[in-house]
Amino acid sequence: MNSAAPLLEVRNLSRYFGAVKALDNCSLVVRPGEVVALAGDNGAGKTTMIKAISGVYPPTSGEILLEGKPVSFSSPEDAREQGIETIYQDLALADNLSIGANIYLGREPMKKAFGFLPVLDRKAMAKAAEETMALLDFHVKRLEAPVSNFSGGQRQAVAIGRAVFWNAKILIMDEPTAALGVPEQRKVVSLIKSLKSQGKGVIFISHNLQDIFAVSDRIVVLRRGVVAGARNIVDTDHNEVVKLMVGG
Amino acid sequence: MNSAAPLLEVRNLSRYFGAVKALDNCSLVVRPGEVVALAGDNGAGKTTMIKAISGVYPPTSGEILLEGKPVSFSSPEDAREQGIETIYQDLALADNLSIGANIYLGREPMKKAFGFLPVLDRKAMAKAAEETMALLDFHVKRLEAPVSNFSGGQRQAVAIGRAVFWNAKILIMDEPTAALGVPEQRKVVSLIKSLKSQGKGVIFISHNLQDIFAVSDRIVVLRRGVVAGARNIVDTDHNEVVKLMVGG
Amino acid sequence: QDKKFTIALIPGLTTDAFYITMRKGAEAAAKAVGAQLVFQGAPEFNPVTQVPVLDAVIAKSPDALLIAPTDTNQLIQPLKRASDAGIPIITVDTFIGSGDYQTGAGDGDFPLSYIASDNILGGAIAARALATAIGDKGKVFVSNVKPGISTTDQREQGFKDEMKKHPNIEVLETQFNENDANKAASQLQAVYARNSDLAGVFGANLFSAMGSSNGVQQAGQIGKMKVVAFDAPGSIVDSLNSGLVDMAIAQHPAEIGYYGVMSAYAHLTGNSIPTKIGTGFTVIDKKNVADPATAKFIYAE
Amino acid sequence: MVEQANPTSASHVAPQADHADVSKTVIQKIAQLRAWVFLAALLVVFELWARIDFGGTFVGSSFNWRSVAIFAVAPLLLAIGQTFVIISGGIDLSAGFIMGLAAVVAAHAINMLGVYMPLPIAMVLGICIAVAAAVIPGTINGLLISQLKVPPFIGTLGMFGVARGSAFLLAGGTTVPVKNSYLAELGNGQVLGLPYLVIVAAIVVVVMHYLLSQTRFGQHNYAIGANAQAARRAGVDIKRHLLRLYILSAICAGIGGALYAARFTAGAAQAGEPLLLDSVAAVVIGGASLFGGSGTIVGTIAGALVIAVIQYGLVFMNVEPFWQFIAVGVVIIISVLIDQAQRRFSGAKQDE
Amino acid sequence: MVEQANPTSASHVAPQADHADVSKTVIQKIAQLRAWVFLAALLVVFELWARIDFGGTFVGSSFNWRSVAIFAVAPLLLAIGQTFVIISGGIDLSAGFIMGLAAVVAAHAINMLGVYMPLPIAMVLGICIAVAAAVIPGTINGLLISQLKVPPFIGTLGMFGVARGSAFLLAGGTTVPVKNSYLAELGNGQVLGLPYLVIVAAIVVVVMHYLLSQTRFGQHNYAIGANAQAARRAGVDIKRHLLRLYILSAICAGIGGALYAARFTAGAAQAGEPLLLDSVAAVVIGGASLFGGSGTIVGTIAGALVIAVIQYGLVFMNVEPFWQFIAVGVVIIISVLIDQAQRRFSGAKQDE
Ligand SMILES: Nc1ncnc2c1ncn2[C@@H]1O[C@H](COP(=O)(O)OP(=O)(O)OP(=O)(O)O)[C@@H](O)[C@H]1O
Ligand SMILES: Nc1ncnc2c1ncn2[C@@H]1O[C@H](COP(=O)(O)OP(=O)(O)OP(=O)(O)O)[C@@H](O)[C@H]1O
Ligand SMILES: O[C@@H]1[C@@H](O)[C@H](O)OC[C@H]1O
Ligand SMILES: [Mg+2]
Ligand SMILES: [Mg+2]
Repeated sequence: MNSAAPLLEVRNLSRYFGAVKALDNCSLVVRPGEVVALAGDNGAGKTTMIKAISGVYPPTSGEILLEGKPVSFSSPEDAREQGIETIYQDLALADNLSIGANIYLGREPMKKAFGFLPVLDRKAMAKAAEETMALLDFHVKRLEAPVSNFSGGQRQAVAIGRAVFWNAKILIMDEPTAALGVPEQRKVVSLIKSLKSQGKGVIFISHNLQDIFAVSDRIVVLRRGVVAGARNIVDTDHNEVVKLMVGG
Repeated sequence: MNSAAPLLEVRNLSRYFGAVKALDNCSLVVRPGEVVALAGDNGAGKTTMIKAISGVYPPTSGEILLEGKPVSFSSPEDAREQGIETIYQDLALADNLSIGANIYLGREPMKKAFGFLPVLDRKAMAKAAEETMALLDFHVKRLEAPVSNFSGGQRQAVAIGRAVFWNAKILIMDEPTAALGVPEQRKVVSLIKSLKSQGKGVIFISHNLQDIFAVSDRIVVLRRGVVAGARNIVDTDHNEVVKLMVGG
Repeated sequence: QDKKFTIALIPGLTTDAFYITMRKGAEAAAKAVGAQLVFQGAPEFNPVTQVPVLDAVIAKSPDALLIAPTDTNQLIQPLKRASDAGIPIITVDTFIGSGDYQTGAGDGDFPLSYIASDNILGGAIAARALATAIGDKGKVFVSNVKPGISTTDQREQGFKDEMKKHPNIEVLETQFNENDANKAASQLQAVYARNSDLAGVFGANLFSAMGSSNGVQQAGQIGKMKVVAFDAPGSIVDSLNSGLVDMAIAQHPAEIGYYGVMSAYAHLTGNSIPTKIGTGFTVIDKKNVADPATAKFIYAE
Repeated sequence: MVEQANPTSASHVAPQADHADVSKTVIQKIAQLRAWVFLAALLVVFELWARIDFGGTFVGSSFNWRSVAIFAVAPLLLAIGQTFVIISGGIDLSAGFIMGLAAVVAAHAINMLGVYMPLPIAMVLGICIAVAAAVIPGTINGLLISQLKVPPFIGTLGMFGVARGSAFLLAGGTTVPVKNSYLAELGNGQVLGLPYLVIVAAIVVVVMHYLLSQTRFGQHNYAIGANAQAARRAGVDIKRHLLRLYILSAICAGIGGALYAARFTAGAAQAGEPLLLDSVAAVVIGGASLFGGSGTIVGTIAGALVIAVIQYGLVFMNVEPFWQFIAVGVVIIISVLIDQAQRRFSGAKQDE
Repeated sequence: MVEQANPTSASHVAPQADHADVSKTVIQKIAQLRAWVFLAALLVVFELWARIDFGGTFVGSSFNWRSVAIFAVAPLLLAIGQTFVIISGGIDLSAGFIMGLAAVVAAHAINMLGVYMPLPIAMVLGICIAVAAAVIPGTINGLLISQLKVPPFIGTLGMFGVARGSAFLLAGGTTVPVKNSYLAELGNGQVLGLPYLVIVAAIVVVVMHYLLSQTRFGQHNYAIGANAQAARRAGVDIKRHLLRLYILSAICAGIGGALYAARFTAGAAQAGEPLLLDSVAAVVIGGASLFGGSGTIVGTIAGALVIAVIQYGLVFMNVEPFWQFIAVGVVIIISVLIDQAQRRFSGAKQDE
């Protein structure tokens, strides 16, 4: 078990949607170099949890601490600036922009034209697109095409690539492999391992227990908005996790 | 091997997007009570294939035969009327409508108010929502809430529920379990088995080889827009399939 | 003279009975002298839309130009271009600068002639008629199209100036209706709801009058509340007859058009023309509406 | 329905998809009526203002109510059609001139028919002809948008010009007086204190509310507005729907035109021209989004009344004309601000 | 960039994500210019028509070119700002009256400053003051839309009224003549046959094209229009962006207003009133979608020219005014039909 000071600590987080208690008093800790899996059945509150962490929604109540300091993100921009990158379940791509432009969205690279005029560096964007996609073994040539022209898995790769590209301290991945082919899934698993070895913190949401057991250090299981249990991965097995997920 | 007359036959289907040959001369046969898996890496052309079959895009060339008769669907409505239901990879839900309204979209149930005035039968819709979701073990109470208020997996369940509800001859499922939790995935697998036993034809797209091997009779592997191979499931194994998918 | 002159007429806007009648008069004159009349204008009374039309007309170099400038100041520069290109200009209905032409004073004195019924005067006539009708006391207001249209602004001004001479008449706030008769009606009703002693209204153009008179009708005040309308297209005749409108101030658009073309022709054939021709007004009411002498001033259908 | 006797539910306790309190809270219900709430607030303000300013009443006068109701009829009719169009994600810029065209056609037709038949029949027939005339541009709009995939803004902007030109040509550029006492009575008479105009509008409103909220057509309209692709894949015949949709909008405009001719005993090509912005605003104040997918007839009625009440009320309160422009603008903004506040308060769907 | 030395690529041959012919076909490139193609076609038609009808020339006359260019300046300036707003998925209904407000402010300011300082300086300073005055309603629009989440249609419709009222109040309900010969020269003079107005507009166009196509601001604008949620999650500060966006639109309108005052040597509150629909139409004809996410400045220029050329050309060809309405409508529709045909032909993104 990893005993370093936590990178990220979530304390008693709640988030209600009107009368729906999507998340109720949930806590979570991520240490450097640690992969924490967030598991739970559909509608358990996983996405809600990570959206609250990444600044998408203000939590209804609860605290988030980053490297020990309480933070309160008023927008995803804040969270990104503090080194939290997120792959959203619904990808959150700007469909009309190219892969490169999506990777750099919000942080576009500039260069000087004629030696003085700042302009978008589209070459750098295209290069990032090529390289990042290649990380997952996608070799893309249509670097100017809007991402709406790509397949489901290709689009997921763009979302993964974008999050990985920025070398954040904490990576949050909401079902990153759901649409990926078998080889690409393996790539993502090895990518997570390499992130881990670089001392980053990772929150990994998946319905694939095999993947979870392959990469995680700990697993936190949510059930109907509450934490049903948290285990070190070495201390548990598929059966116990499924039991936690479905209750009973 | 099933030797009944084919329910659905696809002959030399091609679909280009401008210069992209998403699908090139691909063929496929589905017999009654047969589950055909469509596999292939990301961008292989699986979604394109099923969209051409279900009337979303007109194919660039090629033929589709339904129970031996050539058909040409000018819209998904045509395909649905001929008994083809499809679960799309991007779900294709009307986010502002309730689960029931989505299930019945295009075929809304009517009743008579005051004995003469035809009005939407919202009760029937709600009932269908409850029952269909229960098939996958989702027990939904918010029957008036728009589907945008539901989680990724819950939304996928709605899409599955809708397709199953209509008792079609042929079901096409494009990665139906991608967002589902473990128990729900099992439910879908058993659902497919029960469809099979009712003599329906199923096309099942998945990146999960276990699921494919659990339910399919045959597997057709696409690679970069062409059919890389087709096998009876009993004659092949994971390794061979992966090899077909990635080539080399 | 064997040359067939082309004379262009640019109205303030094309979608108005007043200008359509002016065109008829102009066409009659053109036929009489064997000239060709070009009628082109914009759908809105606004320099932004009128000037491009003017430019396109200038591009075809007509022999003379008749125009109802949509603003006294703003049309000076654009018309100067036409004048510089050697096209004689006569303004009809409205004017540029001070309206006093060929004086050598002011930027906008270059047109040859201004032919119109003076809108300020028209407003004053309306005021006098209304004052008489309401027994020279009570509350009245102006129902107007929208601010920024020189003709209707001037009618309002003339009306208000004249009413200053009638100390027992209170002129309430002007109401703008955007050429929406429905809005004009509701405004009249609202003013009446607030001022139960409202005695009359001046509708500064067709839709203002149509709407106001309908408002009077909705308020059940026909006959008790007086409506003076500016302009006299066919539909106003019915309203006069039915008592919805008490008086209509008819300009003489056909005359304006006729004199316009005649003056242009005279100029082109080497005759001198007066710098100002006033065409006057006719006040039409229920009594004289059937009289052919007044009826001829009803605008063309 | 697949026959599957709920077999495999044994193995585990079903997770509840829904850990929600199902009953809608009272606040949420009120929030749905927010344009009406705003309307009520507006009335209260005007009432207080009237009492303080001159010891009078605004709300207490039935004359005011009737005036506002009549005022709202024309914009409301256009707004009703526009509600359908906007929910579908489109817009109909041509409705105003279709109304003008119908007014002119009504005037001519009723005059001409009046020569050959009893006036009441001429009136009814003439109105039908006017509405039928409105259907022509509506059909063209629909065909352009559904078959040729012209964006609604452009298709109806084109029709704006075409209908405008046709109406002015038919009217000879001026207004067309109608002589038919029954028509005038329809336009200005009342029964039991209720103006006929308001009654006709109320009937249209009820029919359209039914159509939008209780029929397949209405349901498909919402679906198309939210996600046309999904609706198409679900088997909605989008082309047919759009065609009917723009015809529907034109019919509303056509009725508006015929009523205009009745009220002012004249047809005018520009009858509906000034109503465009107000009618769209009524729909949006009523809760619709211009991106499609939401909106109701009930909301639009409130929106149309809000606009009519402000405009009428400011005149009633004797506000200076240029200040009226400003005040109407401010009130329109506030009407929607209240919506935002209510959403936050009631837990309804918010932007992230 | 994560340091991962491309390690595990051994096991299998990488599937090519892209089995595409990368080079854009010539047809696709032409299709992107479609509004320009249409403009060219329009010119050809007018030229032929002029030759056949009266043996004259349309395209051959530099006077026509200059007239059309000057005609297009005001709608183009509004349309440029509107292009940004529409790409973001919004709309700015208030731009026309902001232009009017700026025109009035410019007139007053230049007159007043002219008393105290040399005329050229008064002119420049006065123009700056006018643009600054336009920034005020622009900022309010931006704050309403970004901070208070008022839908753009409603926020700017409110500002439509507020700017209108303020402009008329400032102008005292009339037009405000300016006396400044330099300003008149700016508005009506030319250098090397190029009107100053056109030169100023060209500079604005170049700057705005740069801003939209080459800067972060522009890039974010496209992203927000396509998927505001995604843009926000990617870290785009949407509130700040929207604030700047509506200020930008107001600045374009402000420049338009100042140029109006120069051209007509008077400020008028109603200066921009008739330009609303035309300016939005220019943007849409130029290839933008009102749903946001697409559009270019280059397209908008073509769109504005298309509209100016049709309107000017029809007068030039002496088409009857009411028929002009119809013709303009038909041409607007055709301009977009051609787009549809080209898309189909060139394999660009189609609707399903
Ligand atoms: N915007 C919303 N409005 C109302 N309820 C919501 C909203 N978003 C989520 N919910 C509800 O909150 C609960 C938790 O949803 P969440 O998306 O966090 O689930 P999840 O664990 O990510 O599920 P999945 O595995 O299906 O993605 C669900 O019951 C869902 O229906
Ligand atoms: N609208 C489009 N325009 C251009 N190219 C497209 C379009 N849709 C798909 N493609 C391309 O066609 C190819 C096949 O795409 P398709 O969506 O069929 O893949 P898939 O096998 O379903 O992949 P996945 O497993 O990722 O869903 C891909 O290379 C994709 O980029
Ligand atoms: O006299 C004209 C008037 O009838 C019209 O309503 O507006 C423009 C005027 O010039
Ligand atoms: Mg989720
Ligand atoms: Mg796919």
